[in-house]
Amino acid sequence: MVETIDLTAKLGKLELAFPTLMGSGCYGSGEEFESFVDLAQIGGVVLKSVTRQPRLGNPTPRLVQTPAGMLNAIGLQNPGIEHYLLNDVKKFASRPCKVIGSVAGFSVDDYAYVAEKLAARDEIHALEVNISCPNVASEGETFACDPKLTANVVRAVRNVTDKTVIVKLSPNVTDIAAIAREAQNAGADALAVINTVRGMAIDVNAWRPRLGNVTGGLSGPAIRPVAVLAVYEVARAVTIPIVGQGGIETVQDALEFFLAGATAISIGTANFTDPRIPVRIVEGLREYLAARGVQSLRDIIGKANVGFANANQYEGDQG
Amino acid sequence: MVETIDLTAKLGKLELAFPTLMGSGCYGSGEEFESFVDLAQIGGVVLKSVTRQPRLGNPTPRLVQTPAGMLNAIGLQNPGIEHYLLNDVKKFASRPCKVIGSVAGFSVDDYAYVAEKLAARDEIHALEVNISCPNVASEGETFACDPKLTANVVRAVRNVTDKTVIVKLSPNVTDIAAIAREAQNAGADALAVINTVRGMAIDVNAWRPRLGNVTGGLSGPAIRPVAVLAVYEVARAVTIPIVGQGGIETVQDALEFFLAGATAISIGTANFTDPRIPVRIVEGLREYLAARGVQSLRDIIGKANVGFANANQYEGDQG
Amino acid sequence: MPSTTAARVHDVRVLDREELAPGVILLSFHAPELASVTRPGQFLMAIPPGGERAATALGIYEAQGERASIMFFVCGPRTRELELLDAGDTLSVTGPLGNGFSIGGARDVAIVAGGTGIASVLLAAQACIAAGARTRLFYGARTAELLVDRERFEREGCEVICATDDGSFGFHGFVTQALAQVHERPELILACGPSPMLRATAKVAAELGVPAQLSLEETFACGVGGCWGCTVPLARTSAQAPSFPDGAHGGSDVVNARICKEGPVFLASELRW
Amino acid sequence: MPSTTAARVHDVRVLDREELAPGVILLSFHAPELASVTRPGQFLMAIPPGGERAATALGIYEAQGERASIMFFVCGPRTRELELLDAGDTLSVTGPLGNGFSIGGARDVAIVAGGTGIASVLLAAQACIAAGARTRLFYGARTAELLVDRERFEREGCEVICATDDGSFGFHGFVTQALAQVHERPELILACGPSPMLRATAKVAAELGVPAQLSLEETFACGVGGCWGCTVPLARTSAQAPSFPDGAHGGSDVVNARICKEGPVFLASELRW
Ligand SMILES: Cc1cc2nc3c(=O)[nH]c(=O)nc-3n(C[C@H](O)[C@H](O)[C@H](O)COP(=O)(O)OP(=O)(O)OC[C@H]3O[C@@H](n4cnc5c(N)ncnc54)[C@H](O)[C@@H]3O)c2cc1C
Ligand SMILES: Cc1cc2nc3c(=O)[nH]c(=O)nc-3n(C[C@H](O)[C@H](O)[C@H](O)COP(=O)(O)OP(=O)(O)OC[C@H]3O[C@@H](n4cnc5c(N)ncnc54)[C@H](O)[C@@H]3O)c2cc1C
Ligand SMILES: Cc1cc2nc3c(=O)[nH]c(=O)nc-3n(C[C@H](O)[C@H](O)[C@H](O)COP(=O)(O)O)c2cc1C
Ligand SMILES: Cc1cc2nc3c(=O)[nH]c(=O)nc-3n(C[C@H](O)[C@H](O)[C@H](O)COP(=O)(O)O)c2cc1C
Ligand code: FES
Ligand code: FES
Repeated sequence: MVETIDLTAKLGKLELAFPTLMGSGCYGSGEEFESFVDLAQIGGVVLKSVTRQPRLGNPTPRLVQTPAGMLNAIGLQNPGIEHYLLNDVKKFASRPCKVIGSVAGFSVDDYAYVAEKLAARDEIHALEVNISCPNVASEGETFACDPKLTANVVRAVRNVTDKTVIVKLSPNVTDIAAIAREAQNAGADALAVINTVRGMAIDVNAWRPRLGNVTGGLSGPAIRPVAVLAVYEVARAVTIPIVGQGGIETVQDALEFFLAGATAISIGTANFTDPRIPVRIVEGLREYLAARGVQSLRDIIGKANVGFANANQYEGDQG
Repeated sequence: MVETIDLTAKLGKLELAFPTLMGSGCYGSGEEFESFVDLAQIGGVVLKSVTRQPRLGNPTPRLVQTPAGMLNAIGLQNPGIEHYLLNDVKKFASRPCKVIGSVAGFSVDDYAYVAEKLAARDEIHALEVNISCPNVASEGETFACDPKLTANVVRAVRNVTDKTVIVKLSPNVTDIAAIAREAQNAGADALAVINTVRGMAIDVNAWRPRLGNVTGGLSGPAIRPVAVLAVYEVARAVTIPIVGQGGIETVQDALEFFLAGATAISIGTANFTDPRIPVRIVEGLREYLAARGVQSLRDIIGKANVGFANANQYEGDQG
Repeated sequence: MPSTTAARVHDVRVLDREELAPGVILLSFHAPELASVTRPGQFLMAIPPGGERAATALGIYEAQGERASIMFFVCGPRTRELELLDAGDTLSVTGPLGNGFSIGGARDVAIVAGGTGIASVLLAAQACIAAGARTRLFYGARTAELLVDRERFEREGCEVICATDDGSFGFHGFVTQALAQVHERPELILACGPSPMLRATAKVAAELGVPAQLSLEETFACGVGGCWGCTVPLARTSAQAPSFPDGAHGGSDVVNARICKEGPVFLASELRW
Repeated sequence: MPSTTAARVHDVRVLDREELAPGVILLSFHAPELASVTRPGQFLMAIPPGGERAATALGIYEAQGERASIMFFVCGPRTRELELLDAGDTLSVTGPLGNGFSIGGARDVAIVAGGTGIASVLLAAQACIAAGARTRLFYGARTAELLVDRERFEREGCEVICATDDGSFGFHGFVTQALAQVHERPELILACGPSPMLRATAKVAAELGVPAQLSLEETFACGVGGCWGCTVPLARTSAQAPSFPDGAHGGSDVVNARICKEGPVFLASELRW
């Protein structure tokens, strides 16, 4: 019984054997975890975000531990799209799971340019558009904080690829559902909810911010209640699938997101706690569904969300 | 030496013997804690918010524990201003610390009406305007989420009293600094930063939200990095004093807020962990300053905040 | 149900730790002052050693001489942390809190306990027996092994009637079904346990025409009346009802009372849940 | 500095816990597989028993036969949690990780350690001695009692030169000042400790004209190269530099390398901090 349970998930054209993605920036390209995690047991890896130009990233410290969470301010360190296409992308072919490219930028042009080149590669199965990185000057965030800019970026990316486009939203806004609607209308196939929450920590001995970048993004269990609510609200506002994320560490945590309306989940910070967590969650989901006689994960999506707009997407592809 | 350290704080006309307020809704009217806390050792109590009409509050559960924090959705249960003035307010006269009334409402009129009646009472030393309660339908929050509405409420309250008016801001906005500026321009004497962060939790066995109100407000150490950043940003945008709050549990936590630019702090959820925490923080502040040969708490305010607009307020009242 | 003023924060030394059943811990500690002022049905708030969490509301199980104890079921992060405590460790607790049971002059008392509720009724049973009342304990659990410390109540002089959901010991079914079948009607019913059990107890008590005092559980934060997070709807006419204006909400006769402050023990007849 | 492939997650049983000094814990555990593949200067990530925190990067102190050990200074929530572990408990660790020291054919090696750095150099000292090299340990701490396990290094066959900030034992001052005063110049310097000490070591090594390998510390999250949170500026010409396009940033000759992946050990001459 446990074996026959259907945990597959669909994000636009992208078909996942498991509903678990590894969060962008948390899992390298997957290779880094290969020696102690069976990547064939996860749905896919979202790669570290890439930009048009190379970036050295932020000064250290780039990480601070906080209660039940952490702050990061990496600053999108990456070699730039050209070098990335030449040296890195070919390695991804060997991954036994789906590989999703992550695109970041500072102008609509940047996004379109990087997205087009990345999407053209067979090693890349889908794109995630990171319009919500809180750690690169203010520009970075403003895309995800402005409905119009969000729409412009999403439309530009949509126009350069037919592959699944996942748009990653920021929680640092007054009304995330409004931004979600714009992203859907502009052609997004799915939404990643949420990116990190802006925060900072201060060194009380040195009298200065603890992060080299001053501010950073908060992740981990601390933000889970914020993320669950964001998924709950976005799921009532759009009909495209949602990749829920923010502090998922156990199968119970994962279930909160599915019941709120997420079609798949993403695991980031929990990999820093214990790299076995993603596989444990998949096993836990099987047992949970089996114990309740539920055949498919799809059947519980949004079940704790009255007035779940998203529901209708499943009619089509039951069983 | 330790004894002579100056921990006093000023919020407009309100003079505090200690820079520690007890958060509204977390400390009743102080009486509830009197038998095991020496209230003479705290700066003041911010009372539970009062509304024009009586309110029964939200259905239970009203509380959920989350990692390093908690969600609450009390729903402003209170007997309404008339009954409150007759039966409750006179008891506050006996408190050995400052007593700050908290005003909540659903229209500009409500706020002005309740504020005027409350401010007229000698037992009330100052007012806090709660425009940011996330747990009363959507209306509640919209005040703190809209610069214009914020300005209207603050102006209306300002017009009915000369006592110190503290405006409590919500973190659930795209740009808290912009709201802070509006509040200052509309006549606020001080700002309380921050109220709770919106969140929710789901019961994975019952397939429904864990709070009777579905959504709630997240508080406790989990939100501290969000609160420290909010204080840091608001302190660069306004020149009036800030009451920093959000997850303060130790003297180190408190120092993060003072160094970010807070003139005073508020302690809420930590009282549920250990009621001795507020007094411990005061002792800890004395020791910290003494160890560094600093005479007055004022001298470290904003010291980790480059370009701290707020600094100039201290010229006047040094020593 | 007289109100509390004796509450203090006590730093206590753990004297003994016993695992009564898998995941059920009995922790006794040296707390003469607490023990001397505790009344049946009162609780304490156990301060988390590592901070970052609200204190945990736990019934005061034993209170005698220098010694008091708590009994808890490990079910989440806070009880998992308390589980690590052992003899010699120190723990801080705030208490005693809340208003307990009042036995008055009852000569025949039925005590109904289920699950963690057992931890809040031992002092009441002792008081009944000391007052010379016939004292029956109706004790329910999912299965036999969770009927923890049953013999203790027998040693104290209770008649113990057990019920298990799976029939592995005593009456097969809910403890309230066993209560409904009593031949000699008690004069007073005291109950503590999960709310479905308490609701059923209230129903049975009404049918038997016996007054019942119910000790309620709800998620607590402050435990002392400061946050209004732990409420239950109560008749406005109840002596325990917090003051609220007449005619509010179209003359609604209900007001939300704080379980930690006005309770945790309420008269079944006055609850409006 | 060969790269790692042997890293695994190991569930290990704690064999012994010793408090070497107040707040300094030596924890040894049964981990034959880990011990057999660990090389000098490698580290592991200790998985927090209670979750909700990133794993803690700790040097592998001993690795022999069935047994490996870690030594840590209790300074925050994660080490406070690890402090609670005792013989018989189980712990999960990921390792061995990172690239260690390479002694090559050096006949005279000076090892510089300060504070927690001592935990990462015992295996290196053993390797030097096994290779027949003269091995001097320059060991610095704030005060005498924090010069933990000093005798152990003597027993292994090191000449141990101690320095304390307060002069309570050995040389009064920084350990790098003691190093600067050596008469016989070593052929190789290996160092691990707080970055001020490492910077000073690099300076002294340059003055002495001796190659130095520095094991760096930074806040880690993943510990395996996945998050780019632990970087240090490195010469682009370094064999350890991650691949980066020529002429980027106006031909900057610097690139940020991951301490956990490309390091933690780097050639002093190639660091651009
Ligand atoms: C007056 C009073 C007296 C009490 N006396 C006792 C006593 O004597 N002994 C005793 O053992 N208890 C007692 N309790 C109950 C005890 O306070 C609670 O069980 C407390 O919450 C335990 O804290 P925790 O952090 O360990 O568990 P919590 O984290 O608070 O979890 C409590 C319950 O919620 C469930 N839960 C958590 N998350 C989810 C989710 N996402 N979906 C579904 N379910 C979830 C857990 O499984 C668990 O059963 C008393 C309570 C009150 C109010
Ligand atoms: C490769 C490597 C190997 C290591 N090996 C060892 C080893 O063998 N033994 C060992 O003991 N350590 C070692 N460390 C260091 C260890 O990983 C860190 O000390 C780790 O952070 C401890 O975690 P913690 O949660 O206990 O402390 P943290 O919470 O991470 O605190 C670490 C330090 O930050 C300070 N701090 C925290 N908050 C503030 C604030 N608000 N203001 C100012 N200061 C603050 C704390 O006082 C403490 O000194 C190693 C590190 C690396 C990278
Ligand atoms: C160290 C670190 C680096 C991250 N880098 C990126 C990034 O480059 N692009 C991106 O879209 N999200 C990035 N994120 C956000 C995560 O992908 C994820 O959305 C967020 O952390 C919430 O999930 P979590 O709590 O499971 O980590 C990063 C997060 C962390 C902790
Ligand atoms: C149970 C509870 C009830 C609260 N009620 C109110 C309220 O009535 N009015 C208000 O302005 N803030 C209220 N708050 C917010 C707190 O005053 C405080 O601003 C917030 O919790 C952040 O601080 P903390 O983390 O120290 O609790 C409440 C918080 C909690 C936890
Ligand atoms: S728990 Fe705070 S009022 Fe009851
Ligand atoms: S800690 Fe993640 S890359 Fe080094």
